[in-house]
Amino acid sequence: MTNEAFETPNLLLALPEIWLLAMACVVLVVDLFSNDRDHGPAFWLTQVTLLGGIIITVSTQWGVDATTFSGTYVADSLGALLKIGILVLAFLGFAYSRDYMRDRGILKGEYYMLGLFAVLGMMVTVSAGNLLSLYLGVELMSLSLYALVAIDRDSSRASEAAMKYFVLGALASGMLLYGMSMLYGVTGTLDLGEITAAAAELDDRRFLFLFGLVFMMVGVAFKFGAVPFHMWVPDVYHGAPTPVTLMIATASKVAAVGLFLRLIGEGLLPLLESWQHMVVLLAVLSLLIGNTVALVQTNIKRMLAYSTFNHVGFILMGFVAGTPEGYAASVFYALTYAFTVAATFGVVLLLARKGFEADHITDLKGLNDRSPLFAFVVLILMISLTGIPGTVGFYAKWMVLKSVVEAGFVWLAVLAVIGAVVGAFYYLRLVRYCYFDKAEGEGPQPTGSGGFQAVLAANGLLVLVAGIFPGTLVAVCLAAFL
Amino acid sequence: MIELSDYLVLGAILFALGMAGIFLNRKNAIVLLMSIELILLAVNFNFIGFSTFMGDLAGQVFVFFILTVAAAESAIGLAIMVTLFRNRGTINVGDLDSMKG
Amino acid sequence: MIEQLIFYVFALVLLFSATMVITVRNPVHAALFLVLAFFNSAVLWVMAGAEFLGIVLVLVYVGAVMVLFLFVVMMLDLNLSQLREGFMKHFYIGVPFAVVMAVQMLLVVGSGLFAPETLPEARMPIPEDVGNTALLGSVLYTVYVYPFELAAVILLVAIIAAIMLTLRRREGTRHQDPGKQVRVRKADRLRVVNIPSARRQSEQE
Amino acid sequence: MENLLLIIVLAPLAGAIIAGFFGGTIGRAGAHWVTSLSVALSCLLSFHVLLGLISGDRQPFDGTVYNWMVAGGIQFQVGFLVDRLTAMMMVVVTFVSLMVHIYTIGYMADEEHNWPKDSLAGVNAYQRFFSYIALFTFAMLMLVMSNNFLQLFFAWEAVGLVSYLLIGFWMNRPTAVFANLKAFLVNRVGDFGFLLGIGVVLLFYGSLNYSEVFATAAANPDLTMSIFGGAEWQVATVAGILLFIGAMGKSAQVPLHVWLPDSMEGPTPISALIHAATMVTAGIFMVARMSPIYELSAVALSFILVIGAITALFMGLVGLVQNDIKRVVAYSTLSQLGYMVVALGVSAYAAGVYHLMTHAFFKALLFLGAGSVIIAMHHKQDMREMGGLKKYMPVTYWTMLIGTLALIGFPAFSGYFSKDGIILAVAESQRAGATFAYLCVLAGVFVTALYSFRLLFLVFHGEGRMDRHTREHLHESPLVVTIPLILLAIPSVLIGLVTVMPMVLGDWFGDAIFVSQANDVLAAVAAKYDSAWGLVAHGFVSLPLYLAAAGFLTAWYLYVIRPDLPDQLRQRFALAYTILEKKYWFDELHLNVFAGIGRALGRFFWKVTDVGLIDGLLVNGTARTIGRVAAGLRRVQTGFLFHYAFVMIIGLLVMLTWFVFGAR
Repeated sequence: MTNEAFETPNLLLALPEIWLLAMACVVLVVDLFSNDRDHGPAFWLTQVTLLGGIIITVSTQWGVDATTFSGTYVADSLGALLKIGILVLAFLGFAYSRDYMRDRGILKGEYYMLGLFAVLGMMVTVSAGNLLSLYLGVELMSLSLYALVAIDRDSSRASEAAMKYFVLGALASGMLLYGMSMLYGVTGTLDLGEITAAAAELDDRRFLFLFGLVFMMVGVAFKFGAVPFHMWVPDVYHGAPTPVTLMIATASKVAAVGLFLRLIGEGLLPLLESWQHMVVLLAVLSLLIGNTVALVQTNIKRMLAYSTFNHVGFILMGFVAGTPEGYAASVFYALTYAFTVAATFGVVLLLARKGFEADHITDLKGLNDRSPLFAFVVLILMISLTGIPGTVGFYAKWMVLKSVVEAGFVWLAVLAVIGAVVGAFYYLRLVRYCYFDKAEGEGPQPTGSGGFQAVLAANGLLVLVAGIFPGTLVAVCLAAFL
Repeated sequence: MIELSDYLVLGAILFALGMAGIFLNRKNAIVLLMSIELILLAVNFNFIGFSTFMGDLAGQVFVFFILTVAAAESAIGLAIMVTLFRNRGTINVGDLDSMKG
Repeated sequence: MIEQLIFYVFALVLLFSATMVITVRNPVHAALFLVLAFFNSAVLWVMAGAEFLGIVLVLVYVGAVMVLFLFVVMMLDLNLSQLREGFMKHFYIGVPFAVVMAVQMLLVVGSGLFAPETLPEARMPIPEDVGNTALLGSVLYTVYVYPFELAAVILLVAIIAAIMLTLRRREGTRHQDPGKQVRVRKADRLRVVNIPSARRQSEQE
Repeated sequence: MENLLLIIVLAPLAGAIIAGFFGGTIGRAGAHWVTSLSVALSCLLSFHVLLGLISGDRQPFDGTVYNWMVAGGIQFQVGFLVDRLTAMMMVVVTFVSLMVHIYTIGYMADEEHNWPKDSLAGVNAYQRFFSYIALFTFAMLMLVMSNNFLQLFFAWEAVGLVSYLLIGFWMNRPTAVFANLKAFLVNRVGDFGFLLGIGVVLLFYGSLNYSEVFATAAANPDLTMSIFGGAEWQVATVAGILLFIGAMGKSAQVPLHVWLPDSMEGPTPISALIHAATMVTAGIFMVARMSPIYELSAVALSFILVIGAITALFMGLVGLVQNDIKRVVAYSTLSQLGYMVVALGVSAYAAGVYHLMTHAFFKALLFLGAGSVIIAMHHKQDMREMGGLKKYMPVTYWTMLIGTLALIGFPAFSGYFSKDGIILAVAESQRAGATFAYLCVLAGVFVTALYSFRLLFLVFHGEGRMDRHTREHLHESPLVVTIPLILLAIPSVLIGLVTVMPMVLGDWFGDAIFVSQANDVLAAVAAKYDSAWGLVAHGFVSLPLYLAAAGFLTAWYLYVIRPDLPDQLRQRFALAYTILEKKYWFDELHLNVFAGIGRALGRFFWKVTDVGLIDGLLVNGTARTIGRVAAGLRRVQTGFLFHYAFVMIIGLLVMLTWFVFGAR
């Protein structure tokens, strides 16, 4: 038999995932038996679960470097960092979305369960030590997200978006799987650690490996939304309910970083020169397409979708160097970007009310007259996304550019900077609407509970603080790779 | 004697057919789901081929999980299609263009 | 030799039915061709020594998933006449790409680089004396217990998602609630009323 | 120590944030309480730190509080350097700021009348004002407490920013907006030099940390750099002059002084806080702090000396012909800043900084006194419409008299010690330009006395020239205004007597200020006097006192005995009067020559390069091209699922062809 060398897994190492799964089931049962029309118990339990998950992750996985479940699960600092990011972003997403979902009659217990399962999938992805757990994590995340996009089942747009997302996503995971099968054929193993070792000794079968790599790269690029595997992004952002868009735009990007790092960045690091140029190609296309098409968008969600490509380009650029510094820059970029975008969607959710989505860029007109605080938050977010010096966005861009220049791709850095300048136009346009235009009709009206507003304001101001004190987070990101 | 490349060639052709099914089909969303099943089947052939010729069990395990996920995927895909049909009265892929640009 | 012949026959039928899946006009026919494709695949897998997976493909795929497909196709009440028009118009643009794709893939996988002697050594060797099902079972609950649990979660998600998306409680429909039926008390349903009897009236008369 | 310092710095910031963002919620009283208390806390702790340093209980602190980033091996940090020099500045800044906070409560009491009825900007202007001054206190503290150039620069700019905000506080007045713009532009010129200076320091000394830079500079005194076609320049000279150009902008030295008088468009408390007591002294402080660099370069010091001397005398002369009460005080400030710069130029840093301190007290006093008069006059500022106010506002009169006596250097008043210290030091100096500077500062004493008493006589003595309505409403200002006056009057009189010996003639500053043996003029002065009273006694037999007395008598004769005489003089000496009236045409020089050339160049570039090339071809062309490309790319997003899948598959094909078959 093949299980002679089987070791009983150390469950404690996988405690964050176990906790999340157990609590997701608790939410499932509690919600079934609760009569609360607002699904209050599910909401609070979910938030407790996420906060608890953060605590557990920090205490059990930061600074650890171990595997369990026969190597299918890896507990290390990188995974812990990304997991904390994912949990925090999910927390923000749920905190912002309650009023929105209630107003549209789609506040269901399933929203919380599927959200938790999506988070679980992301966590599994970022701490996978085996192609199998990696694939299952990605699928768990994707399937939950497909369903979440369609959660507003009476909306024709949402179901159209879900259909597109589903078909293209399934196509992408098919390609990912095909690549994985080639990798299995070339190396003879599913374990990522053994693949790394085997990849260093490839000779004439390198060609086969490259073949599989292209397919895997497509699958990974799809999850990022990198051009030309990006076509789903605008429609899904646009069609999905805004809280779901928030989750796709933030937490799933962080998970995609984890997917790339586990599968390619670390798993196939010995073959850096083989995949380096693929990443460069994706980054260049993303920078070009994202910045240009974002200029002509009038829907905030679509605009953010196109501008995402620009940021994805930056995140990919950090991978190009293949150095710990470059990876740390990408992780830093992804985390801070996701945090900033979460707050941006939060503002859209704040202004949305029954029968009004607040997702047109002119809906922000005159925000400063109605709520100087949130106008200021928008200002912070936009200048950070633009990357004006002194903001966290600038710092993230700077770290990435530094790593790219050190890797010898100066032209790429120049292109990225030009792209960032173009980006200033569409981001600062929102600021202009907030501050210098008068409201049309009723104008923007911040609605939402005190807790929501407080969390959103804190999120916005934390972006500002992170720009002033980036040192700690940078140190943490670097520590995850050293 | 059956070669490994027989399985791989079979897988490659199935994969290409599946892809062609996705972008050639402009009318019927259900066929899209079937094309996805074909793509997954192709991958399964690869894994089984490698597994057999290497004498390694891991490939078969992977296939087992792909089958599981594919079943779950079909369930969700069909559910999404049902909501789409209820909202629009059609599953014509060519009509899905309310969002563009 | 016989083995090879069987392989090619089933492979050819498989490819034919796969082609039909994406080209036939009627989705019911497409689904049935897919079933045929799965049957052929199952045979090929069994030939390759993956008996358990072959059986599962037939039981789970043909038995459950394809039935689900057919069920949905029937339920949605599609207008067949519209479904295929315009297919040929795009055919000539799309097909070359599909062919180039297939050729490139074939160039690689058929290149002979996957010769048996270049294959890596097995890390989880398949012993000769143990049945395929027992073998898979023994690793699923040990080495691959974590993916196994994840697969369970994925199925749970599929259940939740499918129910959430399709279950509708229409207003005004009548249905039984067994809980209420069981909890019911005599007092809820039965009221003893004292009605003056008719006989006494007649006696008075 | 570190936490203590953080509290000192952050308390005003917290106050500013609360008053600024939540001004509408906490109301006017909330805003002034929170900011005043936060500054009071800073002030108390600053005193605590200073006393600790004096008594020796505390050691000077030099350390990094936060590592902001590391770029190319250079550390960008937030850190504090607190020695006696810094502690003194902290006390001055927080104390004057506190006085101004209290005073502002009275001065801005009816602030809403200064705004048009429906003006949005007028909403919560009161709270905004308090937020600004607390923010200013924060920035100024960061500036003086910095231990590195980067933080210095950021604080320098922050101080400038708040100053612009405050000068343009009444943004509905065109003059305020213009003054605001002017201050901004002139300071940009200075800041450009300052930034270049920091660049030179970083390039040649390889660090931004003060102590490291000073150590490197001291180890390589003869380091040179080549600029302009190979001429070798001493690095200390280049860095010193460039940094000083920054100081010229902030501390308003000729020819970058033009913004300061115009900044009087801002509310009076701000004139007192920023444009008299603290912000303009940033340049002086900076030079003193950089003494280890300046000591290496006689050329840079001579440059400083000459600039200071010119400012000291000629700006005082302009003060003689001003009629706006605040402008007189403003020109007086310019002149006094000139004195401080002269002191720096002869290596008498201690004397310069000491004058900075005493000046902060009595000039704040004079400004607040002027403000008090302005309140009484219903915001009229022309001295020709005043007169005889003495009997209506005794407290203001007496406190302003004290301030004036301190300003002209009446023996035993604080100004006497500081100004006399400077004059004595200049007399001792052998530096190139010292003789010229000596003549300038001596003449300056006469001029100072003349314009100071002119102000006093015109405003408080003689006939009242105001209209009836104003006269009927004349009264002493409320307590919140007069108490700061009194509190400021006390140090104006006493502080010199108490502190002159250790601070100017002793070695009070210790390592904070470095003076090389050969340049130590203050030591030479100290050798002659052994006590403060000795200095006072000397005052009665030396020239400055008699020059001041002459100034006083001239003012008395011209404005009290023969009030008709000034007009006759004006006609007799029309040319001189016009020169002064026009302020040596500096404004016109800037406006027509520099700005003119700039504008002409600008117009040229605008017309030819900008409109033609950049706008037409590049910007508009690019914008048009990008717009077209975007529209085209947008069309690719057809909304059709099969197109999306098709794009993905083409992407896959391209990558396969390129990377797999291309690599083969």
